Amino acid sequence: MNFSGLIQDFGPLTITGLAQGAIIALFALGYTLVYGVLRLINFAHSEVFLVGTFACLIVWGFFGLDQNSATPGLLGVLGYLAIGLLAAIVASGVTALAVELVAYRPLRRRNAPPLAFLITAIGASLFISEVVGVLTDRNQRGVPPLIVQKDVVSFGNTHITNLQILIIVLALVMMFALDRFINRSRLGRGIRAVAQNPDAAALMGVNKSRVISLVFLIGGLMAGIAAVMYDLKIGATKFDAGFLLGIEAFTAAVLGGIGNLRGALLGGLLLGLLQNYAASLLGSEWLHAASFVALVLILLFRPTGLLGESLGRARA
Amino acid sequence: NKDTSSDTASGSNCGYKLAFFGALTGSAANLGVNIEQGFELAVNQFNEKKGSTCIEVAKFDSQGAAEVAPGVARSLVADKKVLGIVGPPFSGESEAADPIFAEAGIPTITPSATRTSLASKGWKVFHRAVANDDAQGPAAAAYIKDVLKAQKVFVADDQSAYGAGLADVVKSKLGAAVVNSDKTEGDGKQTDFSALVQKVKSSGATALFYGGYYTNAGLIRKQLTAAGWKGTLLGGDGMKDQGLAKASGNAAAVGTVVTCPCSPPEQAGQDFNNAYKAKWNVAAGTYSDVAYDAANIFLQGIEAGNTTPEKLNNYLSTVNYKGIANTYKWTPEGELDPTLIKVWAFKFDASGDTKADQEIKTS
Amino acid sequence: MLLELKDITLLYGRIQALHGISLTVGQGEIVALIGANGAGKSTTMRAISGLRPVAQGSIVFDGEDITKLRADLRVVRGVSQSPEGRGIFPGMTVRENLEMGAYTRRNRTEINEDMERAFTLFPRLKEREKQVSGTMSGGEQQMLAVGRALMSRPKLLLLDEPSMGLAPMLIQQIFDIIVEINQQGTTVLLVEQNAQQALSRAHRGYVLETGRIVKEGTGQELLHDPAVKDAYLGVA
Amino acid sequence: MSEPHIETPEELDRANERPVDEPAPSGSAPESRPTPEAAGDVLLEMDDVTLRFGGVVALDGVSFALRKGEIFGLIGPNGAGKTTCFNAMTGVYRPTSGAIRFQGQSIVGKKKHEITRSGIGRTFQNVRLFPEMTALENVMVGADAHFKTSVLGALFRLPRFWREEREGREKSLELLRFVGIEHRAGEVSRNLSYGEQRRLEIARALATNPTLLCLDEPAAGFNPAEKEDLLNLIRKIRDTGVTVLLIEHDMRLVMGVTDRIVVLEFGKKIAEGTPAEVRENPAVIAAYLGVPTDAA
Amino acid sequence: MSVATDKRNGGAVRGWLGRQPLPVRLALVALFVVAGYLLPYVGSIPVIGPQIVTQGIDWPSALFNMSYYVLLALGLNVVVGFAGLLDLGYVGFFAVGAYVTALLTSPDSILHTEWAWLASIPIALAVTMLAGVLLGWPTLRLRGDYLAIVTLGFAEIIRIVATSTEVLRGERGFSSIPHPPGQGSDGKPIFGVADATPYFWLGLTVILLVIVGVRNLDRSRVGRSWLAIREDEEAAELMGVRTIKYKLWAFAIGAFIGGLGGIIWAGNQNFINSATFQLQFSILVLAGVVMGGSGNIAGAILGGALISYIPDRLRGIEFGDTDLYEYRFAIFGAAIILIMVLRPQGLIPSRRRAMELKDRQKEVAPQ
Ligand SMILES: Nc1ncnc2c1ncn2[C@@H]1O[C@H](COP(=O)(O)OP(=O)(O)OP(=O)(O)O)[C@@H](O)[C@H]1O
Ligand SMILES: Nc1ncnc2c1ncn2[C@@H]1O[C@H](COP(=O)(O)OP(=O)(O)OP(=O)(O)O)[C@@H](O)[C@H]1O
Ligand SMILES: [Mg+2]
Ligand SMILES: [Mg+2]
Repeated sequence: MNFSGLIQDFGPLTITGLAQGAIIALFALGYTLVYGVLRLINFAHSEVFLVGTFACLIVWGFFGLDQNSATPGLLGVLGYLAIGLLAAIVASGVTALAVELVAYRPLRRRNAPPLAFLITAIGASLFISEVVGVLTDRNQRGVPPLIVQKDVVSFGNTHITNLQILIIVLALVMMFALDRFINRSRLGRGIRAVAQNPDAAALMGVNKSRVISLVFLIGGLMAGIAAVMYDLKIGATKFDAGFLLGIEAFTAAVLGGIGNLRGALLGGLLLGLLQNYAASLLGSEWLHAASFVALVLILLFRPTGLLGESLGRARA
Repeated sequence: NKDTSSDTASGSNCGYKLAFFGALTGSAANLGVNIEQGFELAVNQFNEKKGSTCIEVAKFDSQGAAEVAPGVARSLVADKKVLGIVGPPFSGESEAADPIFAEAGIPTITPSATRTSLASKGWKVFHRAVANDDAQGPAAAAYIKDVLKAQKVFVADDQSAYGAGLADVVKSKLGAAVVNSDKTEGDGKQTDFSALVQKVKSSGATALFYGGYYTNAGLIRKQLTAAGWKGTLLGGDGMKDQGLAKASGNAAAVGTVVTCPCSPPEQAGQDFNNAYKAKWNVAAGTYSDVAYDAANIFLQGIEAGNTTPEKLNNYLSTVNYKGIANTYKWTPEGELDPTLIKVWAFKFDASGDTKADQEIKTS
Repeated sequence: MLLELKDITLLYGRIQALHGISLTVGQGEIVALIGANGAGKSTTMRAISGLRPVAQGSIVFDGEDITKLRADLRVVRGVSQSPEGRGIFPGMTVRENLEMGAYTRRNRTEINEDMERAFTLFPRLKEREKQVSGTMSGGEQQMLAVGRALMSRPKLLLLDEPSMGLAPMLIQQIFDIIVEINQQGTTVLLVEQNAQQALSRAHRGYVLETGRIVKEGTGQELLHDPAVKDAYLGVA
Repeated sequence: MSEPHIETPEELDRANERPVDEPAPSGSAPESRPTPEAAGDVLLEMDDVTLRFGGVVALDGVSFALRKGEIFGLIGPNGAGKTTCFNAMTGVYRPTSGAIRFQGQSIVGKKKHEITRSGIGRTFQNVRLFPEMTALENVMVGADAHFKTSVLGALFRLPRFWREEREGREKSLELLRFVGIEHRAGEVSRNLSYGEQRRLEIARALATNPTLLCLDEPAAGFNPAEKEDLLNLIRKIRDTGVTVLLIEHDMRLVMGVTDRIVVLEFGKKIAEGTPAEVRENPAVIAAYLGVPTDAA
Repeated sequence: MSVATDKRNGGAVRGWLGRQPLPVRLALVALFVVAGYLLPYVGSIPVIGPQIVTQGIDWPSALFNMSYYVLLALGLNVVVGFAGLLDLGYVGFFAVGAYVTALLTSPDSILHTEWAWLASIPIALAVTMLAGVLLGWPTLRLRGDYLAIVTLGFAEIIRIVATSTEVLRGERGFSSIPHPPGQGSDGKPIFGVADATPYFWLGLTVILLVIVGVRNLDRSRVGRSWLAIREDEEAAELMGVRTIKYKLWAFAIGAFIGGLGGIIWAGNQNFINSATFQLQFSILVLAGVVMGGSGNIAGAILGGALISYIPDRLRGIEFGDTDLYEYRFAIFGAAIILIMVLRPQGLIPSRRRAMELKDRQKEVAPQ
């Protein structure tokens, strides 16, 4: 146990943990949304993210950007960033919709038992990640150095870089926007209605199929954003990147209370911090173990996660 | 004249197979493919010289996984035409597969499995065409001390048998110069190394030795650079792959040092490099040359009439073969003769390739 | 006829809940459906609103065959249901629940008008406008469910046991409101355990027994039918 | 609350209704006091039981006692707390305060299966069978409650396994015959008709060898002829020595079969007595039975 | 249906086999068993044989692989199929069984006991069952999906501990784990390294025993209790079922069978390290159980065999000039989707589930 190291690096660890947590949180939204509405774990969501991490690279590739390119000027950076985000969002969104269409809808049509959904989702996940694996020869693919990290704020040994600010702010903004959307807009109300009482929602004229597609789509969009942020932060992606981070995102969703949007944010940030602290205190090899131990402990005391379940179902 | 080939194949010392055993698919395929292509090139050249398919190439894909290896090894053993095996490339799969080869009595030459303990299992068929991990660790430490002259070194590893072993040796050889150490998870199990990066930065180290493979190392190099750490990353032959620079970008990778118990490809000679490139349309990779040599040793033995696995194995114990990468002569345990061991340091250059830096004196 | 059910059968798994139900609801009527627990009243309602598929038979609404139509599209056509067990959205506020009732509509001013109308009918809801509905009492939730069903400006309002869980005083009130709604032009199909109250206000009624219609008639006829009296009305 | 809160005229009435059952009027911890007249053969006793769900007070200081061998009715308007009473007795909910004693022993805080084994069997208001199990299997689950075959015994098919399995099957078949659905033994319970399902629930509860059987609206959805059968069945059950606690909205059934009745409203007991007494009780008429139909 | 028939099949829902007369049943079962033991020679059947056997991997080895997958599927079926507890970390028990064996038998172990393989079995099984109970205990309060993530977490913790602790030797692993005992008449060990057939027979024998055991449990009050818990946990408890006890038993029995798989595997493998016990492995086995027909022994067997057989069979098959093996998991993923969409209840569902699904399909509201 390295307490002095943890104390010394506490500031920087917190910042990097928050940035990582923000990505996890955006990713976790997809799990939470689908679970909130369908009560099903969408195992294929990890691949929705994966597709996003490659989509922006491919599009940047069209513009001749690869890991060896020079960093473009500010305008270029913003432009490429926007294009990359767009590409990732579209690709992830389309993947999410496709997963719903292929792996969920046919089963829903037949009123299949929940386990069947879990398994088709696993099948979809396996299929997508393996196809990506074969297409990329299972090699890592480097990310263009779009953002050269610079310290923007510094105090003591704690520095906050431009990228970290971008990630955290973007995650918070998206969360805020999504929260508003779900709670204020008509469609958002439709989503909550289906989550809280699907039959009654149908009686109000809500098209359940469309709401479900919408939920997958939103999850996909958020995963797309997370994917670009992941690329920029980690610096490379690989066919199994989704599976790895997917488990963390799923853990975060459960930690915060699966089905609960704010829970996903809380869970994600907490997980990011926890992993960094644990890595510092115990060694990096324990960072995942630490997050699972924390998960088990938290669930023992709060069996439905920190913030409780569901899109506003809290009291039901 | 296709049909004559089968005729001549049954001619003198023909009609046998040499096998490659190792990963051709899966995450670990890069190294396996390097080796298989070097091996296959040698056999092809041999057959061309003979003008027939005298010796067939048999490929067995183990995926580099210990749990898959036994079944594949048994199917290899079932093929009674196989006289010798080039492989397995990794130590884990060797542990699982070599007992089967030993039982079947088929000689193996591994061009890259460097776990020290493999030679002490009493497998009579085991031969290693490179130095084991015991040679590389001290060499890396010597390089850090004598060439880099780094005062503060951070040592990390990925907990693989290979990486951890290497890191432990480096740590013990460097002694007080090691300011801190850490472990990461293995390839594909961790991508965010911010905690490690932070530790490296805080430690004030000017060199980081990472015992592990290029996949993680590429990410670590990139994240270190992004976080503004300007020191040198060093590692063993597991990091000697263009994949490192592909992930980190050439600019970040420049100057990264890897040690390898292998010779610079230039030494393998233009002929080999050209032939390889012509056949496979890529440049020869790490250990392609050693695999080429291993195949040629087998071929020479078969040519000399050693047409049973047993005879071929006996032949190997007498061999003193000068190949393109090295000269080969084995101790009774199957290790390369200590006097023949070479460790080189390579450096990533601006094109993302590794260039020979210097041979490291280990003793 | 606004609504016509022809020979509807419906299955839950292999249990046949409805054995060929035929009934009609005319424009502007209040029609009551009474019967014992498990007779199939709610099931009939679910068939009409599209929550359950019918195995056989057809449902015609406003001249259109809606047998195979999705539930949410039936709402657009003008069928609105206050379901058994209220079916409120417990995590939403009273106002949001009412907004949900108007989900298929876009015209803000009309929606706001209707919201006001609901609040006038149920002043209690106005008081609790911002309360999360899951925390309200059963009776209040029942009012909300009825109010919400009205928000879609239905042509046909299906009420499944609107008096369930209400205090006796409120029961009186809710039946008065049903009459009022009806007089404002909404057709009502009413399922009630409280047969006494329902039949006395209904234009016509049907008696359901184990998935079959065993009797029909005007409200008064049924009220005075000895068999009906015996089974559903009296405390002996 | 220990004070008998007499605030309204109705409550005054009620207080008069049940002189025997008053909670101790003073002292911070209410003493348990079984009904004196029946102290000897009290089977189950609710003693000032209060049960809250968040803000909802589902049971508010309810006290009554069941005597061995009687058929006891529990009635009241929807939401009065009848089912909650059952749930408190069977360990589904834990009372916020108060005591429940069964055969002299407190059962508050005991596990559900322990309470069942100690002799309280029940049915559910909305049928809760094991839908994918056959009728016979459903009853056998109940019968298993008193068997002792261990996991290892089942694994190695020890003699006791065979014995108990045979006993259980015979007993279950007999119970199915008793409730009149023996011919449906091999059918998956989901596929039984509503009435059959209700009977099956009773058989399953009886299989646990209860001394007290709690029936929650067993006649719901029955037609008059079926109700008549049910009435006979309940009497038959009582005649085998089982005490029956019955929740029912059908007054003819309740009045016809019960020996005594308690009436709940808004979680409070508003009356207790013989069917005849309760029927005439103005508070009960006002709260539950309603004024005889003069509106018509 | 007469009362007499009810008595014969115990009022249980039986499949086709269960409805045959006893002699027919016995004969069929005997036939199956014999056929099972003859599987290693299936390649010599003309025409169809060569289609069945694997190419890139030794056929008896592929059979042995199937046998431990089937064992795992049988065990997981007890947990998921019978008791309805969604366990995503089942590989953990497999790992525990293998590791305890390795610790007790391998010369690399710090225990230096170097026991024979057979001697290590009782302790290995005891430890795995204990692990099952220990993991089960804290999770009993958790509902379905929470249970899933927690079990997944436990398996990851086991893997990380195996990777990162000195005692379990991480990726260096344990070598020279002894094989099962026994000598042939020629003095050679029966369980050698070169031929996997005896291992397959061993695996098959264990499978048969496990089938008998699991079936005995399923058709007893234990199975009834599990089913009741799965259908309505609270009602079950109110009918006197000790839900906690039976859930823990399900975990323990599942762990026992998984551990058994690990022990046999270690005995064949000679070498184990932490790299084997990947999460994907658990998920695959779960997919096998559900695909085969969760809750049905025959289904679990088929599913377990398929998840091992399909990828192995795809070895060495060339399609154009791409080796299908590279695509095996992609093909496999697509196959899973296809199978589940076509047969949501699994390939060989229990009759109960098949009926249930058929009924549910009739209840889909218009879409
Ligand atoms: N989801 C369901 N699955 C299976 N059977 C059901 C389901 N819902 C209702 N049933 C059965 O269908 C029959 C009719 O039920 P329905 O709810 O329509 O009765 P109801 O007349 O509305 O009774 P109540 O007065 O209790 O509301 C009953 O036998 C009931 O048990
Ligand atoms: N789990 C719960 N959480 C919150 N409130 C509850 C819960 N269970 C019951 N209640 C409330 O407790 C009160 C009593 O309910 P109970 O089910 O005992 O009524 P009942 O007398 O059985 O009525 P009915 O005749 O309709 O069955 C009701 O107001 C109900 O809403
Ligand atoms: Mg109803
Ligand atoms: Mg009730």
